[in-house]
Amino acid sequence: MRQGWITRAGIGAAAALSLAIGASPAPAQAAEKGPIKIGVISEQSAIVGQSISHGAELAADYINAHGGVDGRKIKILLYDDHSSAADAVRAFQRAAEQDHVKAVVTTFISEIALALEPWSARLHIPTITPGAASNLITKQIHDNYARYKYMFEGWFPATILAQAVCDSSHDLFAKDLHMKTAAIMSEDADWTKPLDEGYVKCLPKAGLKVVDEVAFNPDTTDFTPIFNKIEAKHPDVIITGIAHVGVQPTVQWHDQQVPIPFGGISAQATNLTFWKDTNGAANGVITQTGTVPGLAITPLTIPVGEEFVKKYGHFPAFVGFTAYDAVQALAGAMGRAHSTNPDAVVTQMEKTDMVGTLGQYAFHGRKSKYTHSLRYGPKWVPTVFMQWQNGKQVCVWPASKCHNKMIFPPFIKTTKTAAK
Amino acid sequence: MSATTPPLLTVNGLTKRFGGLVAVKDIGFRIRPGEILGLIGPNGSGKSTVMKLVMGIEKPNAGTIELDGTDIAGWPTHRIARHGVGIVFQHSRPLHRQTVLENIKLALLPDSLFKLAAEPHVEKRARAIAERVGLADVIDRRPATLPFADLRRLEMAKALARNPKVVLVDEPFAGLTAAEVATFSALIDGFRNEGRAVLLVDHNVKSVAALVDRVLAMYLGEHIAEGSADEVMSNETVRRVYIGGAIETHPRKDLDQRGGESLLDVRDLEVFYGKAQALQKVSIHVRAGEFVSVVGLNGAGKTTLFNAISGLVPYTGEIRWDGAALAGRTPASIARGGIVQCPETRELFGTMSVRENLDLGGQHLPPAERDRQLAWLLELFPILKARAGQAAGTLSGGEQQMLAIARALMMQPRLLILDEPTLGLAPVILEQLSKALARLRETTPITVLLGEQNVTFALPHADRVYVVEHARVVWEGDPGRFAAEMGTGYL
Amino acid sequence: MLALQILIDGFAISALYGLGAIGFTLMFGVCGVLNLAHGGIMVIAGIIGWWAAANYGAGPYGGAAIGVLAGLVAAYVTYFAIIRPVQRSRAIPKEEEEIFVLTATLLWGIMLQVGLDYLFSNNPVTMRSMIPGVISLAGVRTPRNEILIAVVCWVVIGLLTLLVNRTRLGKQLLAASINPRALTLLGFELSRIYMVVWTIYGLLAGLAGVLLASFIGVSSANAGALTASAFTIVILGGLGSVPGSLIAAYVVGYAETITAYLIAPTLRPIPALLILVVVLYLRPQGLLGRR
Amino acid sequence: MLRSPLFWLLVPTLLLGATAPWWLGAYYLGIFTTAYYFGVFSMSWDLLFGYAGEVNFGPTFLIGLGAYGAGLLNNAGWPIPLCLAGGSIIAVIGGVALALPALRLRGPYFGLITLVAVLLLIDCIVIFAGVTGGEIGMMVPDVLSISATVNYWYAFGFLVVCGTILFILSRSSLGLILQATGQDRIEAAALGFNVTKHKLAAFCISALFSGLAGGMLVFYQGTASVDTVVDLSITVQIIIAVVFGGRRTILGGVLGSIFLILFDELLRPLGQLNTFVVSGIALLVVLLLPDGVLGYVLRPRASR
Repeated sequence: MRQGWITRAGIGAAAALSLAIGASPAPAQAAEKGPIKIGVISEQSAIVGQSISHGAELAADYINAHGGVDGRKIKILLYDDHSSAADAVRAFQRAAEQDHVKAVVTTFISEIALALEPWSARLHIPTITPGAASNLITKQIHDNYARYKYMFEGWFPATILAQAVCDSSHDLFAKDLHMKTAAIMSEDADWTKPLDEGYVKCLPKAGLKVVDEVAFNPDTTDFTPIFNKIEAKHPDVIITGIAHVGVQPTVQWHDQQVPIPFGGISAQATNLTFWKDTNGAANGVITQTGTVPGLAITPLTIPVGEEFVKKYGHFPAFVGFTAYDAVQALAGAMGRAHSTNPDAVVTQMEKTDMVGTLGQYAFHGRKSKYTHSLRYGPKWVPTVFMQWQNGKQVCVWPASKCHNKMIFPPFIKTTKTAAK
Repeated sequence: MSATTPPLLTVNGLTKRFGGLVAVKDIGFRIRPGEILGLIGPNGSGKSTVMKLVMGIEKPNAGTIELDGTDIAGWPTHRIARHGVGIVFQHSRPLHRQTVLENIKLALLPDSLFKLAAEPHVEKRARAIAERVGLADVIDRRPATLPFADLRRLEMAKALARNPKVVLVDEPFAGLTAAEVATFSALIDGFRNEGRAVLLVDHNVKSVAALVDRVLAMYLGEHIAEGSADEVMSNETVRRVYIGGAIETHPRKDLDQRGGESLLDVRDLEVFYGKAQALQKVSIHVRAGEFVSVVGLNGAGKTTLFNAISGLVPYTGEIRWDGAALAGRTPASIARGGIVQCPETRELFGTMSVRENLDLGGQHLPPAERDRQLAWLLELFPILKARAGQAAGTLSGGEQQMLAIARALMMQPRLLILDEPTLGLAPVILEQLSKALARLRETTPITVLLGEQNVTFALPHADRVYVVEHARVVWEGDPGRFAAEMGTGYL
Repeated sequence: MLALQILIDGFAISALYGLGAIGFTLMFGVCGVLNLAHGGIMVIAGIIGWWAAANYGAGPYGGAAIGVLAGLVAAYVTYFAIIRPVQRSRAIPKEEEEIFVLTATLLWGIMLQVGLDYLFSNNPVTMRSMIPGVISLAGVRTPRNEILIAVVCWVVIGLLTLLVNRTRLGKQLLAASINPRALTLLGFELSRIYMVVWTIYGLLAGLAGVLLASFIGVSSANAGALTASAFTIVILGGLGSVPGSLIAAYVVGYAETITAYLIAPTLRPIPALLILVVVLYLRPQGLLGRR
Repeated sequence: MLRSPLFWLLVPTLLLGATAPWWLGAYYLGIFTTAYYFGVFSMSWDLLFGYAGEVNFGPTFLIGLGAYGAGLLNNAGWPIPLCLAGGSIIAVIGGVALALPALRLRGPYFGLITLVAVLLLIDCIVIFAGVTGGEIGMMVPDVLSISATVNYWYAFGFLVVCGTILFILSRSSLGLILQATGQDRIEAAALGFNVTKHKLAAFCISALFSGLAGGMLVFYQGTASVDTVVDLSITVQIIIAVVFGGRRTILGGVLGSIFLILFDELLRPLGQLNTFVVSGIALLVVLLLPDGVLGYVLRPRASR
C-alpha cells in the first residue's frame, strides 16, 4: 500500500510541475517589432461592453488599412472582465505583463476604471476609458499627475454631463415646453453625486426649479414608490441620472403611466436593443448620448456608424464611437511620438486635437480640474440628446445638429395641456 | 466498602418535563464509591433522561444532584465533566481522521485554548488507558478500521481519561458478542475496585444483573422498584411491566390443518449496522393465517428483523414472500405487495388529523373498498372515530398506537407486522389493545407477525413463538411450551 | 392616501416574492433540498419567455407559457444532473449531504448565470404586459398588469393550497414533509413524490420568473439576488412552512415599500435585513417554523 | 513525517513556489499573488467549517472588515503594519459578532445570519460612501510595493506563515478539540471541553487571518472595493475552493484557490465561457471526489 500514495503524490507533484511549466511565460518579444498591441478590457456579455471591443477593432482595421502606425499594424486583444473589478485587474495584469500591450481601452463602469487606475500608474500603461463618468478618475490625475498621468477619460466627468443636461433642458423643456419645475431621480452611486450637485446648481439657471431630489438604491427593482413620491411633488419633468438601472424604471414608468416626461441621462437607453428590451416602453424617453443613426456630427460619424452596422449587424452604443476615437487618439499619439514609450505616448495624447466621430476630440490639460477628460462644448464634443420615438432613436438636441420635435406617449401631460 | 461510606452521588427529587410530558418524576438514588447501580426500564421510561440530567445535557426542572457534597444540578456539561463525572455513550462518534491514540489523547487535553501541544505525560497516560481497556494492539489505527467492540472500548477509554469519580454507562453491552460482554463486564467491575461510583443504564435487569450491586427500575418516568437484581427481577410491578401478568395462551386447533406453505420465509438473515452485527443467521417463517410472535428484550434484534423484511435495511440471506425473493424491491413496493409494518416508533403524521392519517393508508384502495375498510376499523377502534378531526400528535400514547395499527390495516395487508405495540403504554391500554388484537385474529383471516418484549401481551394471541436474544433466534415453539421452557430465563 | 398607496404597491410585489419563495420552501419541506440555483431557474424562465415573445412572435401569453416550460426543464435538469447524483453518491456521508447540495447548486447556479450571459447577454429584459393600461384604485393609479400579477400569484398560491390540503397527491406531499419513512411504509414511492415536487417547483419558479420579467424585468445578473431573496423569505418564515413563507414575503415586501416611501429609497433593503436578524435571534426557527 | 504523503507533496510545491520569480513572468506572479491571498481566506474558512463545523456564508464579512478597516486607517495616515493590525482587530470583533448567533442557531439559519451580515456590510459601505468610497471603492495611499516580484514575495511569505500557523493549529490540541466540538458538541462537553469558548476561539482565529489577508490584498491592489473584498461571489469562490481542494485539510483551500484563479486565467481565451468551464470542472470534482483533490490524495487507507 505504501506504493499507493507515493504514486498518487508523484502524480500530484508532476501535475503541479507540468502546470507550472505550462504556465511559464513566452520568451520576451523583441520590443519594437511586430504589431502594436492594444488591450480592450470590457464585458463581452453586455451590449455596451461589446460595442467597446467592436469600436476599437473597427478603428484598428481602419488604421491598418491606411498604413498602420509608423508602418506597424495595430492589434486589438480582447479581455472579458465580467463587469468585475477583480477580474478586470487580473485582465489588466495579463494584458500588460504577459501580452505586452502598449495601451488599454477599458470599461464604461467607474468602479472598474478606478480599480485599474492605480495599475495603469504602477505598470505605466496608457489607459483610456471610453465611458466611465466618475469625477474621481480625473481628480486623481489632477491631484497626483506624475503618478496617474497614464489614465485618460475619453468621455465626460459627471459634473460636465450635468452641465450638458442643463443646457439641453433649458432649450427642450423650459423654452419649448414652458416647463417650470423638475425632479431629479438618480441611482445612489459615486458618479451621480457630482451629477446631482451639478443638476441642483444648473437646473434653476436653466429655468427649472428643482422640487424634489430622489436617490435610490441601484439594486432597486420596484420603482413604484419612487415614481409616486416624485409625482406627489408635481414636477413638470423628471431629470434622470441612471446607468446601473434603465430597463426597469422605464418599463414601470410606462406601465404605471407616470404622466411626467422622463429625460436626462439614462445610459441603458442609448443601447439600440433598449426598445426590444423594454417592449417599446421606451417610447418618449430622452437621454444624453454620443450620436444617433443618421446624424452627422462630424464627417466621420455616419461612415463609422455604417461600417459598424456592416460588420457587426447593429448600430453601436455611444461607447462604440468613443472607443473608436480612443484607439484613433492612441494611434495618433504613438505615430507622433514614433514610439510606444508610455511617457512619450502620454505627452502626445495630451496634444491630441483631431476630428473624432462625435466632435472635435481633445483632452483637458493639467491645469483643469478635469485633467485628461474630453473637452465638452459646441466647439469640441457637443453630445446629443435623443428621444425614443416609435422604435427609433431620434436626435432632438442641439438645434444646430437636428430639428426633430419631441413626441410623448399619450399618458404624458406636458405643461401646456396640463395647465391648471 | 461498608454501608456507612458517604455516597459519592446523591440524587434527590429529580424531575424533568418536556412540555406537558413528565419524563422523569421525583427520582432519587445514591451511589457510594465502588458501588454499581443499575438503572433499568423499557424504552421511554425516562432512564436515559436521568443520565442526561446527571451529565448536565438536559437541565432538571427540580431536584438536586450532589457530587461529593456539591450540588451540580443545572451546571453546564463541561463543568460537570471536569468535576468528576464521565459518560460512556452508546453510540460512538470518534474523530475519524485521528488514530485511536489521538482520540484518547483528545480526552486527556486540558480545556485550554493556549496549550497547543499535549504535555509529554499525556502520551504515556493515553497509552496506559489504552492498555487498561484493551486497545493496546490497535493504538495506531483509525476508528474506521476497528471492529465494533473496539469502538466501544474507545468510548470507555475516553470516559476514563479524566479519572472520573462517577461513571455513567449507557447500554454497556448492546451489540456485543457473549465473549465481549464478559470482557466488558470485567472492565466495569474494575471500576468498583478503583472506588468509582458507576451508573449502568440498560433496558433490562438480566444483562446487568451479574454486575450490579443494586438496581433501580423505572417505568413511565417513575421509580417502580429498587433493590438487589434478584429482588427487582422478582418484583411484581417489574414483572408486570416487562412480562405482563400471568401468561395465558389460546391455541387455535384448526390452524395446523391450514398450515403447510409459508407465506413469508426468512433464511439465514444477517444484518450489520456498520461494525455491529444486529442479526446473525436468523431464519423464521410465517404461514398464511398464522399469528406469530417474536419475543425478545429491547435491542435483541426484533426491529432489525422487521426492517429487513420491509426492505429498509440491507441484508444478506434470503427473504421470500409468497414464493418470490424480496431482494431488490423498494420498501414501498414491498408494502404495496401486502407486507405492512406498523413500526415501534409508530411513525404517525403528527400534525395531520387522525382521519387524514387513515386516508393515507387507504389511498391504494378503490373508494368503495376504502370506505368499507374505514368503517370496519372505526368499529374495531371506536376511540378513533371520536378523535377523527384531532391532530395525531396530540393523541395519548395508546390512541396513537391504535391509530398506527388502524392505518396499517387500512392497506388491507396480507401480513401485518406489529413491532412493540405495547411500548410505553399503561396496563389499562394494553388490555384494550389486546382485545382488539383478539378480535382481529378471530374475525379476519389476517396473518400477523408480532414483535414484543412483553411476553404476556405477545403470547395469548400467538400460534407460534420465536425468542430472539443477542441477534439470534434461541427458541422456537408453540406458546404453551414457552412458560415451561423459557419462562424463568427470559428476564 | 399615502397609506393606501403603500398598501396597494406593496401588495403585488410581496405576492411575487411569495410566489418565488413557496416553491423553494416546498422543495425544502418535502425533499430537504436548499436549491441555491433557484434564482438562475427563475431568470431562465423570464429570459426565455421574453426571447420567445420578442423574437419569435409568441405573444405575451405564448412567451409566458414557453418561459414556464423553460423553468420546468431547468428544474428537471437540476434534479437529475445535480441533486440526484449528490443524494445517491456513496462517497458523500449523509450528514454532510446538505453542504454538498449547497455547493453543487451554487456551482450550478453560476453555470446557469454565465451560460445565460453568453447566450442572451446580461441586459435586463422585460416581457410585454399581458394586459396594458392602468386603472384607478381608490384614487391610486395602478397598472392593470400589476393587478393581474397579484391575482395570478394568489390564484396559484390558492391552487397550491388546495392541492396540498384537498387532494390525495397533496396529502402525500404533506405527509412526506412530516415523515417520509412512514409514507414509504404505507407503500408510496418517495422517488415518485420527489418527481412531483420538482415538477411543481419548476412550474412555480418558472411562473415567478415570467411574472417577474413582466412586472419589473429580469437580468441574468439578478440570479444571485433572487436566490438570496427567496432564501431570506423562506428562513424568515420558517423552513418548510408555506404559510410562513407567504407571511415573510409580505413582511419583507412591505418593509421595503414602506422604507422606500417613508424613509429613503436608498435604504430600501436594510429594514428587512434587520427584521430578519432580530427574528432569528428571538425565534431561531423563523416565524412559523417547527423546531 | 518522512512517511507522510503530505510532506512529499509539500516539499516540491514549496520549492516551486519559492523559485517562481525566477521562471515565471510578472503576469503569472500577479495571478499567484492574488491566489495566495485567496488561499489564506480559504484556509481560515476551512478552520471554521472543516474543524468547528460551522457553515459560514459570511467569510467576506470578516475579510471586508479587515480590508476596509486597514484601508480607512491608512487613509487616516497610519503606516501599513499598524493598519493591518488595526484591520485584523476590527475583523476579530466582527468574528465575535458572528460567533454569537453561531452558538444559538443551527445549519441554514446560522448560514443565513452570516449571509445577512455580508449584505448589511455592503449596504453600510454604500451608505457611508463619504468615508468608504461607496460602491466604487476606496483608494489607499500606500501600497506594499509596485514590483510584481516583491508583491509575490509578500504574498508567498504571508501564505507560508499563515498556512504553517493554521496547519499547526489544526493539528494541535485546539484543532482536536474543535473537531470534537464540530462533530458532536454534547460529546465534546461531556469530555470536559467548554464548547462555547472553543467555538469563539475558532471564530476569532478565522477572523484574524481573514482580516489580515483582506488587508494585505488591499495594500497589494491599492484599492478596497465591495467587488474585490466583500461581494458574495468571493464567498462562493472560497467555499468552492475549500470543497474542491478538500475540506478539513486546511491546505486544500490553497490548492482550490490556485486552481480557480489560475484556470480562470488560463481559460481566458474562451472569453465569457471560462467561468462556465471552471465551475463545471469544480462541480464534477465535488460530485466525483467529495473529499476534494487533496482529501483524495491524503485519504486514510482502509488497511495497511
